[in-house]
Amino acid sequence: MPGYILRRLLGVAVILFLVSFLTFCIFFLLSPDPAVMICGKTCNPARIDQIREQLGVNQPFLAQFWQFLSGIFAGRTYGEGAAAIHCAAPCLGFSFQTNQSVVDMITARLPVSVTVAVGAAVLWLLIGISAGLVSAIKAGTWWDKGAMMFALGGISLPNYFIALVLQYVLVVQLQVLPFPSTPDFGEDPLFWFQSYIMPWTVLAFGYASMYARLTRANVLDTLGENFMRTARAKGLPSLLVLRRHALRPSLTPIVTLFGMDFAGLLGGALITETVFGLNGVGKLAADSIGKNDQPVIMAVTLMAAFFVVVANVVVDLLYAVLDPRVRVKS
Amino acid sequence: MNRTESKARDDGGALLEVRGLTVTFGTPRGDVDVVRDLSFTVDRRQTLGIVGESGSGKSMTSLAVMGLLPKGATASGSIRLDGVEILGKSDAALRKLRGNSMAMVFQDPLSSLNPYYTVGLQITEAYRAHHNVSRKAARAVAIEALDRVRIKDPHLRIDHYPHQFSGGMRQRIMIAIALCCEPDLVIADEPTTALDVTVQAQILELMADLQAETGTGMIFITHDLAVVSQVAQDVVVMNGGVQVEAGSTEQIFSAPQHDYTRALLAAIPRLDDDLEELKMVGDFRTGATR
Amino acid sequence: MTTMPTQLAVETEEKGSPFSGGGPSSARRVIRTMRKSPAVLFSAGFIALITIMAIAAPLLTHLSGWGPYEYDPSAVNADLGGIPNGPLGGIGPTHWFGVEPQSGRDIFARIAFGAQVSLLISVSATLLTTFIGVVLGTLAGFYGGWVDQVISRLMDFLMAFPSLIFMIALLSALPAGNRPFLLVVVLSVFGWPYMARVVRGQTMSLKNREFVEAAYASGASRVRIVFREVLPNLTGTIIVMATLSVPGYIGTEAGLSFLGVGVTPPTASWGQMIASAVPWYATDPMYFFVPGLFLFLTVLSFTVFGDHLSKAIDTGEAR
Amino acid sequence: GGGAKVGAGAKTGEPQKGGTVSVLLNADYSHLDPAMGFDGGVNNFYRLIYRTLTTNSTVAGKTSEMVPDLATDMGKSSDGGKTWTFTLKDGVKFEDGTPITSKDVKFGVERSFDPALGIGSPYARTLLDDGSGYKGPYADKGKDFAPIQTPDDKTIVFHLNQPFADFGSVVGQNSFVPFPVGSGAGTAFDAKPIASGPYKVVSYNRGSELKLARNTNWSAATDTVRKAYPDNLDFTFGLDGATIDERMLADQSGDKDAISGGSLQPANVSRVQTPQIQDRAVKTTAICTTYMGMNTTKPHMSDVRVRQAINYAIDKSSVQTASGGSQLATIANTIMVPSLLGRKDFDLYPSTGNKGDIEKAKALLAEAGLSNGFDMTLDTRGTPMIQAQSQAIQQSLAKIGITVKLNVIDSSTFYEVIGTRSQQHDAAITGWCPDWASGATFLPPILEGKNITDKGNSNLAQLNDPAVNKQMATIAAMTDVDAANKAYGDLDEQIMKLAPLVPLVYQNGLQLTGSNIGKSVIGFNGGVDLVTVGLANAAK
Amino acid sequence: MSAGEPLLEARNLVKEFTTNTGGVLSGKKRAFRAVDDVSFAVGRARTVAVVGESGSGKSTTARMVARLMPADGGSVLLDGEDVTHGTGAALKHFRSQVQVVFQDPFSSLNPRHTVDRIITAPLDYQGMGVPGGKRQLVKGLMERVGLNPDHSGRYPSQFSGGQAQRIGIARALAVKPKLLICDEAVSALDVSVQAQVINLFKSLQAEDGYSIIFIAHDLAVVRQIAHDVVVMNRGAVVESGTRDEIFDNPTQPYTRSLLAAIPTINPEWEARRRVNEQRERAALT
Ligand SMILES: Nc1ncnc2c1ncn2[C@@H]1O[C@H](COP(=O)(O)OP(=O)(O)OP(=O)(O)O)[C@@H](O)[C@H]1O
Ligand SMILES: Nc1ncnc2c1ncn2[C@@H]1O[C@H](COP(=O)(O)OP(=O)(O)OP(=O)(O)O)[C@@H](O)[C@H]1O
Ligand SMILES: [Mg+2]
Ligand SMILES: [Mg+2]
Repeated sequence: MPGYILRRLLGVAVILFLVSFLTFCIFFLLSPDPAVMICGKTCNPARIDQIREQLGVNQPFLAQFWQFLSGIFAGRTYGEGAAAIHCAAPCLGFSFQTNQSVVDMITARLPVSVTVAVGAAVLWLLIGISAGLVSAIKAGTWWDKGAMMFALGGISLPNYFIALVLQYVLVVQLQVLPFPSTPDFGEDPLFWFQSYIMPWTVLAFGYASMYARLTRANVLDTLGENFMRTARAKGLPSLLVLRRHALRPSLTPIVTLFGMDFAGLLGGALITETVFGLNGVGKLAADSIGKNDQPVIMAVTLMAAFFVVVANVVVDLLYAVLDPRVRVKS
Repeated sequence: MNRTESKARDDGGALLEVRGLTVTFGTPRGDVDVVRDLSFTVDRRQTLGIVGESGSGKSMTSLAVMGLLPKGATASGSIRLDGVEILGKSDAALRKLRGNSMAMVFQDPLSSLNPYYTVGLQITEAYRAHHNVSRKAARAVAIEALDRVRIKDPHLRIDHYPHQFSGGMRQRIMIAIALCCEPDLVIADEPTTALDVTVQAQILELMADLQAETGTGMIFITHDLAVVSQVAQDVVVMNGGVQVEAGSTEQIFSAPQHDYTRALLAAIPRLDDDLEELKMVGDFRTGATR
Repeated sequence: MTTMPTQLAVETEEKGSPFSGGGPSSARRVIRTMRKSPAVLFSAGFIALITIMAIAAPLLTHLSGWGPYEYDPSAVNADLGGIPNGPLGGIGPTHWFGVEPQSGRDIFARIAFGAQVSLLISVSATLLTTFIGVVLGTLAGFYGGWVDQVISRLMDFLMAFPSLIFMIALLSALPAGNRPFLLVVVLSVFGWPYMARVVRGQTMSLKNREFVEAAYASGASRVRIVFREVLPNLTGTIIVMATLSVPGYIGTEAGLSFLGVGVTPPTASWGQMIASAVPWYATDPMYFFVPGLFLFLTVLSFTVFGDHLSKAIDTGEAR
Repeated sequence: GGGAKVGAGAKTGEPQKGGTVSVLLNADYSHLDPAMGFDGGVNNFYRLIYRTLTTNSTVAGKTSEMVPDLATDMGKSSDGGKTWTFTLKDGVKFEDGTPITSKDVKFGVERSFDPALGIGSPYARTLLDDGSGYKGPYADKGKDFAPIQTPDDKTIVFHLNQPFADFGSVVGQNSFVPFPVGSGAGTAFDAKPIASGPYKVVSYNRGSELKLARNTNWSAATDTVRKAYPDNLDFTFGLDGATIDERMLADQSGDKDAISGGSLQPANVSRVQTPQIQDRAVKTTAICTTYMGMNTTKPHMSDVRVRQAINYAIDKSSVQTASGGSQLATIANTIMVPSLLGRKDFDLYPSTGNKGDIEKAKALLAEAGLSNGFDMTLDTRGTPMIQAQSQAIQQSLAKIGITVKLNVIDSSTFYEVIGTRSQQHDAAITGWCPDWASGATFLPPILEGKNITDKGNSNLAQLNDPAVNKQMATIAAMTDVDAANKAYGDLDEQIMKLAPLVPLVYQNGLQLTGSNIGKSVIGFNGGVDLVTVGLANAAK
Repeated sequence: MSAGEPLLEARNLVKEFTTNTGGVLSGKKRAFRAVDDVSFAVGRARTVAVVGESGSGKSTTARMVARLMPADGGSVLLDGEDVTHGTGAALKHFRSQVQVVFQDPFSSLNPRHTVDRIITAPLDYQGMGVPGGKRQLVKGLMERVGLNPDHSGRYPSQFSGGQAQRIGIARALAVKPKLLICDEAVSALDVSVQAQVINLFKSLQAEDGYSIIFIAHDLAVVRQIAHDVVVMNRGAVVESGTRDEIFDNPTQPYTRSLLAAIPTINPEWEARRRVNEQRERAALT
């Protein structure tokens, strides 16, 4: 088991390395010169060179990549002598646009993304799984049809569409909610909740739809399994049969799926955060892309990949714990 | 084992009495009777063998008795357990009987155990559903049950998951589940097909002992005629959903009346037989397709 | 965008083949089953409608009298920020679905031409991902060993990738060039693993079926086994997956256009139309609603159609 | 007809002192360090926390004028305009109470010579460069920067490398903000600036929030420009444009004390209909010209008749609609924006209703032998408004047979691409804004021959007309600033005869203020001048 | 065993598998010998039955003999030639000489192929032409195995188990092999159908002199069909000999226990039934 985890972590490292390398390559090859962008409207070649040196983008590709990588583990120093700026260990560089430490930028925004992700996850699990369960147990009834119509809606409606309609109806027209912003929970819990409820709902709608469909399919499959018949033949109460024998096998695959989806969201809900003006990692990514702020894009990409890859490992381990049949491959 | 005719036959106290049982499937192409007008009786301490080729409705009959017919199937006729009509009873009422008064060993041991739970839990939950005992006491019962079906090291194996057992062992665990509550009626649907001949012999013996101890009545379903000849007192022969012949085992094996029964008996390869052409069972399958 | 859990080095015990030993469900039977459902009729009808609309877009705009790029300043009010004249976003006999604010371009024409783009992109991406996914998936599933390792790791890698962020970054960094083409490429690069994984899994279970061994015993080469024995058993899966991936790509293209990295104006795509309608959602809701409705109905139709198709094929197989 | 009636500074109530004004913004300010920040938005903001030797007036209608700020006057020149001497006022202090000396001003200017910092306003660097390769007070620590002398704590003398008549305006630029000697290395000021103006930064969460509080060491007596009504200003960043509009339109509780940092979006212009909202809408003036530069080195574009034809052909009214309609954009016929001093109003290529004169255009094209039209490529950006403008141009030119292909360049790289001569196409849509109210910061940068460079080129037309160049040199040498400004106004017309570009629109704005915001002034930078904002009722 | 040179000979075959053992997450590897030094020979026109309980290595042995799985040791000789490692033309020749009939009739037939395609697959795969045309061949083979030739366009699912197994046999016969390897070819069928298939094998052998390796665990079936018997237990050959030797005088305790555990019908009943039957027959005539 420890050997296995070690192997998996090594795999994580390799994938992250590849992700960073690829991202680096693409930005290195495709992106315009950041120095020229920074230089602004009154620029001359000499200044561009100065800025390039300052940013360290005058070096060859591999050297830059190496600096970037070693910066993550050992920190790095920009510039020389008195003007040198040190960037401590998990160093992902400084934003080209704002000169802020990228790590600081991300850590400042991560709580928002986490809040969005956690709230949405709670909602979508609750709604998705219960809707799926009800429609599986009442398969063929209007309950089932209603839930599945709802699910189809969630799958077919783009989330920015839902987001805007929701905002228009609830905030602009009915004024039951204030305009969302990014408040602290401690300051004003009610406003905090009111601000996040829409992003949660919008995100949860899409995911809940998918989870409802999946849960329904899984539960239907499980209900048809022979072991369900065995359980009933034992004379167990029907609720126990459902809870113990039907639910666990149906939900195990969903748990693993959930791990991945959740991790994906931690990397930022790009569209939802943008629409609702939440200052999370997703919005940071969108903004940075708009400004071509490479260090930030790199960092967000890496971080998102990190979450997903780690979730992948966790999910696999979890699966092995949840499903006794699972064997870890050598 | 080979006791002569059971007496307690028509004293009205039959354990299970099935009369005119018909199982119907509603399919898009109309209703199909997979069991038609079947009648038989099982007494205490008695074993009724049901034989017949694959698809002849053996499993459906037993599921009808348990009230566990799959969706889309309906049963009609009469099924009396201990004199009480149970066909058409509510699921809640049947639940009280299942496991306790009647238990079933399902045909497919691989898929009939929940892969997510230890066999221990799956045995104890059956016991605890009907006995108000502590977890610990139930565990003791389960270990005992495992031991009885000849699983070695039951106190260790009780915490294993189904996939850690071989097919034959899983079949024995199914038997343990069915027997742990010492039900009045056990329906065993091909309980030994996955077993080696040697283990099969042991299990058959075990079931016979148990029957002697607790007076359980049993329905033993198989298509292995030799096995039936050893365990059953009475035999029902089924073909295409109908009973073609019924009677005491001796009667069926020594003087079969129906052509199908005869053909079936003739098709059995025998160790002591001459190397002659095996008799084929009529034209039941050839040519016709379904 | 949701990812499925990977099978990174974790395997469940053979669950038994997904094929219930039944015969192939003939296309005719599937069609017969499908024809009975009103939902299928509706969705197939709508898919047909937008397909015709896309193909006949030039003809249709000829009939309606307004091209997709033609300005109609008389239809908008320059003093009010360019909002369409008249109620419902300018819907009327001249402009069937109303006009775009500011420019007065005809929304009907843009919807029709937008259908071209949206369908072209999603269908091409589906074809490409299906092709790559099936080839790599069968290879991985069938050959196992290092081939599987390489392909599976590649799939893990691509699926671990924060693809939306990356797609946006990539598309904004790439020269505009031929955007639809780029979109297809980018969507396919990140999309094929989903098809490949399913195909790989099925191939792995098919590979263990005795008929593959029988084919070996009959003297078949591996390539022949893949193409003649394994692939025919995957067609149902592939068709269903492909049908279900079309709406996914339509949605993703729309999302990318929404984020400003989709097709470049003046070309219309539904996503780009919705994106430009966003600021107008309060003052000209129709501008937002019309493409939104088309997008919704299209995605819904493909999803419903795919669902029913998979159900029909499944039950066909079980019989 | 029937457009919204919006009066500039529609409100009448003079603001009160005290309270908190909040400002809702889409994007954060580029830099809090004035050596780096250099755009209209941040220039407006800097005046809240920084002071310079001179600065723009806050007198309504005269905001183009520069007035003394830290300095007692607009400076005294000698040596034919090459040496400029300023004297600091008494009682000017930094936020910690230390007096501002001429050394601090010098240090502030020196900072902009640091390669890492000096990415902002370029004038100090271009006018004070002595060729010594000075790298700023951090890298070249201890080195004396000769061009600036501080004979005493009150006096500062600048030695320019060329005569510059309007240097009094230059010292109002961002690079002349004083800082305590030795402070502000690296990016320190981007996080925590040292204030010299009426407000200081209390907390700053980049990208989301910035809070200002009154700087108690600022003395109103020394400052004739800034009103500084509220006690606090809260800036919220990262709000979606549409959300800002909705909030401002809704005017709910807290937003009554708010102003929007930018203009209303075109989509919401039609909602400014009711008197209540009209009362809260401020029509801001244009400081930038949006134009289409034509690359005079390209085959067809090199022909002045073709360029004139294009000037005639473009339906500027549809460009105006695309830019947000009459409320948000004024049709432009001159290169220079109306707010520039000495600017001349003219229209060399008139048409009825500004819908374009197709006949004249066709005739000119025919003259040029291109009566069948031709294909051209227009470099443009993906932002909605510029998209709309480009497509309107595309439509107009189609009418005279010119097929325009749009080359959409990502916003983040747009200027780099079009500033690289080898990558320039036939035309590009761009804009230009002045640094102060003089043609000097408008015409030469975008139209003088010597400004054509291979990279970072701002003369997009690549116009290198000897007559124009000569006139520019002549004006630059003039010592009478007013005469020079007027000369630029005439030069504008001279250049437009050559039609190197098509002025499209002057982008105005419609800024919304909360119902509790008092009367304010529109500053030189276009929007509501932040130093004039205050609450109508501070007790509420 | 039989006189003369055997058709096929297996010499000292060995197969090892590495398996994972232990708990859920630990993965200790262990080499496990599934087939351990197995040798036997198959004479011409003879049937060799391989018996033994489940997991004793029968299928693995058969797979190695059929060249469906590489052997870890030992060799296989066909007509005296070593074919253990042959490739290309040698393998092709081997495939035309040795064909396999599988256990599960449905699983071994591609559900997406029609019967005629299934039957002619070996010809296709081996690139063999058919003198009388494929149609004729399919018709002949189907008749041969007792299937209605009109059903050649059907899919496997449209047949019963016994019929499906016949399709598998027809496929094996298509290339006119000399040896049929039948791995539990009747175990999945119920008694009545089993009988049909066993009879088919017997008649095929009688008519065309096929050699057969017949794998089964049902000794009663074996007794019906085999000439020679190989008894396997835990991967090794425990005992081998002619049918009568094994059944009448088993020397090994394992063989004896196998034989003893077979359930039987009370011989008395049997005898009575026969008497009854004879009586009835007599009454009829
Ligand atoms: N869900 C169903 N729908 C329709 N027919 C069914 C269904 N389930 C079973 N049947 C049919 O019912 C008949 C009886 O099936 P049953 O399982 O009782 O056979 P069996 O005698 O137990 O056979 P086996 O020996 O193979 O277990 C079969 O012909 C089968 O095809
Ligand atoms: N691919 C494999 N990997 C690992 N172990 C295997 C593999 N194939 C077979 N085995 C093991 O080898 C042993 C022999 O298997 P084999 O299939 O030859 O048995 P068998 O005699 O045919 O049994 P049965 O009668 O059940 O078919 C078994 O213990 C089996 O678990
Ligand atoms: Mg059955
Ligand atoms: Mg086997």
